[in-house]
Amino acid sequence: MNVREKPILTLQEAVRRFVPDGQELLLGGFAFSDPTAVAHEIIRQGRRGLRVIKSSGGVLVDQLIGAGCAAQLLSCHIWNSVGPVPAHCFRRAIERERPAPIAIEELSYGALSMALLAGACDFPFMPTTPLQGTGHFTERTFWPDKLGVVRSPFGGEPVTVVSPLKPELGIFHVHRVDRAGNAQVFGPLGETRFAMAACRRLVVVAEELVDADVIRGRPELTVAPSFLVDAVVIEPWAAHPSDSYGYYYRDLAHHALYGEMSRTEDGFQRYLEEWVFGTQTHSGFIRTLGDARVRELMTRKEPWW
Amino acid sequence: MNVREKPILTLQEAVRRFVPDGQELLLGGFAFSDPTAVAHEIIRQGRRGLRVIKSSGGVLVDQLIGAGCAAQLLSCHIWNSVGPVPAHCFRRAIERERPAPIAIEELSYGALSMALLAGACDFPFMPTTPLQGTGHFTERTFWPDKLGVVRSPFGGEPVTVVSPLKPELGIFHVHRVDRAGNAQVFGPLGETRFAMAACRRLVVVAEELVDADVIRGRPELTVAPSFLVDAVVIEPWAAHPSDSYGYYYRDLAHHALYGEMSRTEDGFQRYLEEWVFGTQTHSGFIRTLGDARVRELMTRKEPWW
Amino acid sequence: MDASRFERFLLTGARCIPDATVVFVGFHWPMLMARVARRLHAPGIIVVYENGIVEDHLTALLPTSPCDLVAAEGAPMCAGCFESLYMWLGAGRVEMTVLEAPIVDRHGNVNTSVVGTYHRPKVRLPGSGGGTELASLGRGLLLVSASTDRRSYPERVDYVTSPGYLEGADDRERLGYKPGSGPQILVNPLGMFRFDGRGEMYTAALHP
Amino acid sequence: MDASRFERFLLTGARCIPDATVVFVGFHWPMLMARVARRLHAPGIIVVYENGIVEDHLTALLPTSPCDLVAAEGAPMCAGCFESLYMWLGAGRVEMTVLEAPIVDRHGNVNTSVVGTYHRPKVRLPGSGGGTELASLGRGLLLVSASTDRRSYPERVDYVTSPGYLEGADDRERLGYKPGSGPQILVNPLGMFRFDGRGEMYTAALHP
Repeated sequence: MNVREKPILTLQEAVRRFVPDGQELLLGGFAFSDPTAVAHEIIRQGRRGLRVIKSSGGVLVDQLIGAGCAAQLLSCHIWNSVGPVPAHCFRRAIERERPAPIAIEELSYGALSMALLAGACDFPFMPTTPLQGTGHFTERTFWPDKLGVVRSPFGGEPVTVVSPLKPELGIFHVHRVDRAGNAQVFGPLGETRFAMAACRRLVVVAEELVDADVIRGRPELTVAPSFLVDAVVIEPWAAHPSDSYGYYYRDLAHHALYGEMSRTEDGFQRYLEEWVFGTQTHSGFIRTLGDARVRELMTRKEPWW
Repeated sequence: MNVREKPILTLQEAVRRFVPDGQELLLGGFAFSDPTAVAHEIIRQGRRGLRVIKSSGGVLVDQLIGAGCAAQLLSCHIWNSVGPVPAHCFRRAIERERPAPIAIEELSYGALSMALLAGACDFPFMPTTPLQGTGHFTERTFWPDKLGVVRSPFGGEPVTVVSPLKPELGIFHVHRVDRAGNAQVFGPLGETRFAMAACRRLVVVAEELVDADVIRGRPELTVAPSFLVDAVVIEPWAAHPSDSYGYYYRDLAHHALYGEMSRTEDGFQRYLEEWVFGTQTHSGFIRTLGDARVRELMTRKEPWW
Repeated sequence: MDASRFERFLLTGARCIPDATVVFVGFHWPMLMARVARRLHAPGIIVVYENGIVEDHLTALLPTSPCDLVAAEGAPMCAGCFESLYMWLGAGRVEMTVLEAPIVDRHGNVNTSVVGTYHRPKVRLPGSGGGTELASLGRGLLLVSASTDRRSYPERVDYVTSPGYLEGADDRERLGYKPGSGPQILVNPLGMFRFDGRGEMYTAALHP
Repeated sequence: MDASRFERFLLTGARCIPDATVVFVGFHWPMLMARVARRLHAPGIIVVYENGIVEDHLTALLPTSPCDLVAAEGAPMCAGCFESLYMWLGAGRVEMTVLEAPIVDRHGNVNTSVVGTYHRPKVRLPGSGGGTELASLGRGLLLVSASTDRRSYPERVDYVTSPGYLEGADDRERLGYKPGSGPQILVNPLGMFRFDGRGEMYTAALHP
């Protein structure tokens, strides 16, 4: 096999090389496969001024905001994934500018997805949900051209179209990858396929590194071919506490714990000390979580593919 | 499990019920998974005036034209898949109106695919390949509104857009299906996913009927969920002589045989007598092909999934 | 709220879902209602979620949200949002849509974004997710709210996250929303509400 | 044509494909050239086909066309045409594009549709397939023709299937074709041809 191998980096190296202060950064996942380990490492390295794009923000974006890493956020939903618990840091930032103000731009999930699809294809726009009359259509913060309206040459009602979105960098959690960078995901995909293709540079954070022949055995599962991928990180449990289909379940208790601790700024700082700074690395985080809990969360007790 | 079961029809019943004279009909496949058995049954039942849509026409469309079943054709490519051999019936119909004239409308493969995607999503149009300056942009036969040009509200060059295409009926070859109609395909997909979703009614012709649990074991392979499917036909080798990924190879010798016989109108009639009318059913066709040849063409000697 | 009133709310919502329909359900109570419906009178419903999951049977566990992937276990299809939001919901393949409406005005406009002004709100809420698509594209739209608080039913929402009839029934067609979309019913713990020809909500039935 | 001239044609085309590039190849000679390139000097090329196959190694059998699925055996990815034509080719992820040009005019416009008038042609050819996309969207476009027949090189093609510089180099940009697209080189059994600033073909090198 003659394929070009990709650099396999540690999470620390990947963040150091690819995520300088001020970086525009799309984080993959849609309340599952959220690459939370990446957010933790960004927080550990003290990045500032990031321009974050995330379809469903969840705990990951809440932590980046609470830790003061993000200056700007494009998203369609920010909440603790588990039920009625809010994303407290997000709320504090928007309602009280604590710890710092953050600029926010919003689209619906459909429109954000179509913006990424337009970006992936280099289309000048994509048709999307009508959206006129909604707040996302009216309110424009740092992306004034996000939405527009055209007349169809074929007649009919006005057509709302969304601008292409081509993030400067994407970091995505995937299930497995080979040394060439061919990345595979099981289960539902949300916007994953075209969001990956929309990013100008792409880093994948995989649960496991597998032989090329394993990838070739299920070629339908490949969501990014090697030639879209710039670097690979192998980091098991990188999506915890969100779920990783076929690998581990959503950690409801940890979502609740985080929801409770992040209720206050002090509590959030304690969470960071205990779970982010104190753990030093993601494997440290997983050790802190504990073997017993890890075993409980595993979807299957041994790999099955 | 409480799912609504779909009618499982023989190929004869499916053609009788779903394909009356004059039917608009998209046939799936893209020079692989071409549902040739369906074309043969349409020819046996003597349908006339069909309005055929097929991305890559191949032997299947050539036979429908030669047998006088098709009045109209929307396509992007019509040729014998194997190398430089033309689609003789297609050429005779266009060049000399033999056995009958046929109205043809063309798009590029990208534009036809985007028309189907627009149809699948009920979008008023989709951006596509620029196309201005090409013959497909200029020549319009029965779909005058197929292509148009809009200005983007975000500036830049003119944008070519294609109309939505929502075929009245689609018949697709798939690999396996359960009783609810969930249909799965292995390997490359071409435009399959959104072409299936674009069709107002949908019949799938599967290599095999499998238990629902088999489908559930690989949910990423499902190309049409049960609620898009109106009827199911189980017909092994339905895509012969095109290939069926993981099931059987392209039959190069049969393509060559057909190419040679269809060179003349008489030869084409002999092909029909021998391989279509004479075989009576698709299992008759496969018997005529012979066990030895069938075994040669099988990708694997026994099922592996 | 007393338990029996809440139960009545859940049950009324669930009963609006006929058996053997394709239902698109959003986060929170809609998911629970679909599950209740499946257990009671509608075992044959097919539930689709915005992430691309097709759920056609009772999953072993109750998912905490559409992206809690216990919802995907035993799914006959796992696709993506392009399929779910546009090919199934937008193209009318989904027969019924259920969306939570924690703050909703008389035209059925739902706010899950901000209370107060946009850039310095009194309360910041999660935002749209796919809710905008459910309300914009979904056929047979059922809104559900567990609230009986007056503040949950303002005259006009501060931010339209998921559009109802906007400022009146004509607005939707004029702005490109498809016929058959738009809220049909609101269910809350007090009763059931429908929308008149001008797109204004009226009381259709009160719980006893 | 003598065998050595044909071989020179194949080899010249193959040598235009540098190692370790992502190449989109069309039907017929382009496929064979990519295979020759892979065997000779470019084992690390990644070949993508319009149906969504990514081919990164020498397949056991020579596929007779991009849709002969022996091309998919051992593929690291099997996707669809939306990925291949738009996300990879259209978005410039593909570094080189190789298309057969059996009839091509001085502006690099390729005809694979009709000779004569459209509705009653003298010769009907297969039509576009994805060829229009390769010529419209592909970066680093190499055209190849095995023909040395004068009729294969008309002043102006009867039908533009796969656009070159249309009626002159400015036409592409004006009509929305992207910078970097458009034919760069034509290889035939006589030699190699390039395009000047007006989009007209000139002889760059003749085979000895």
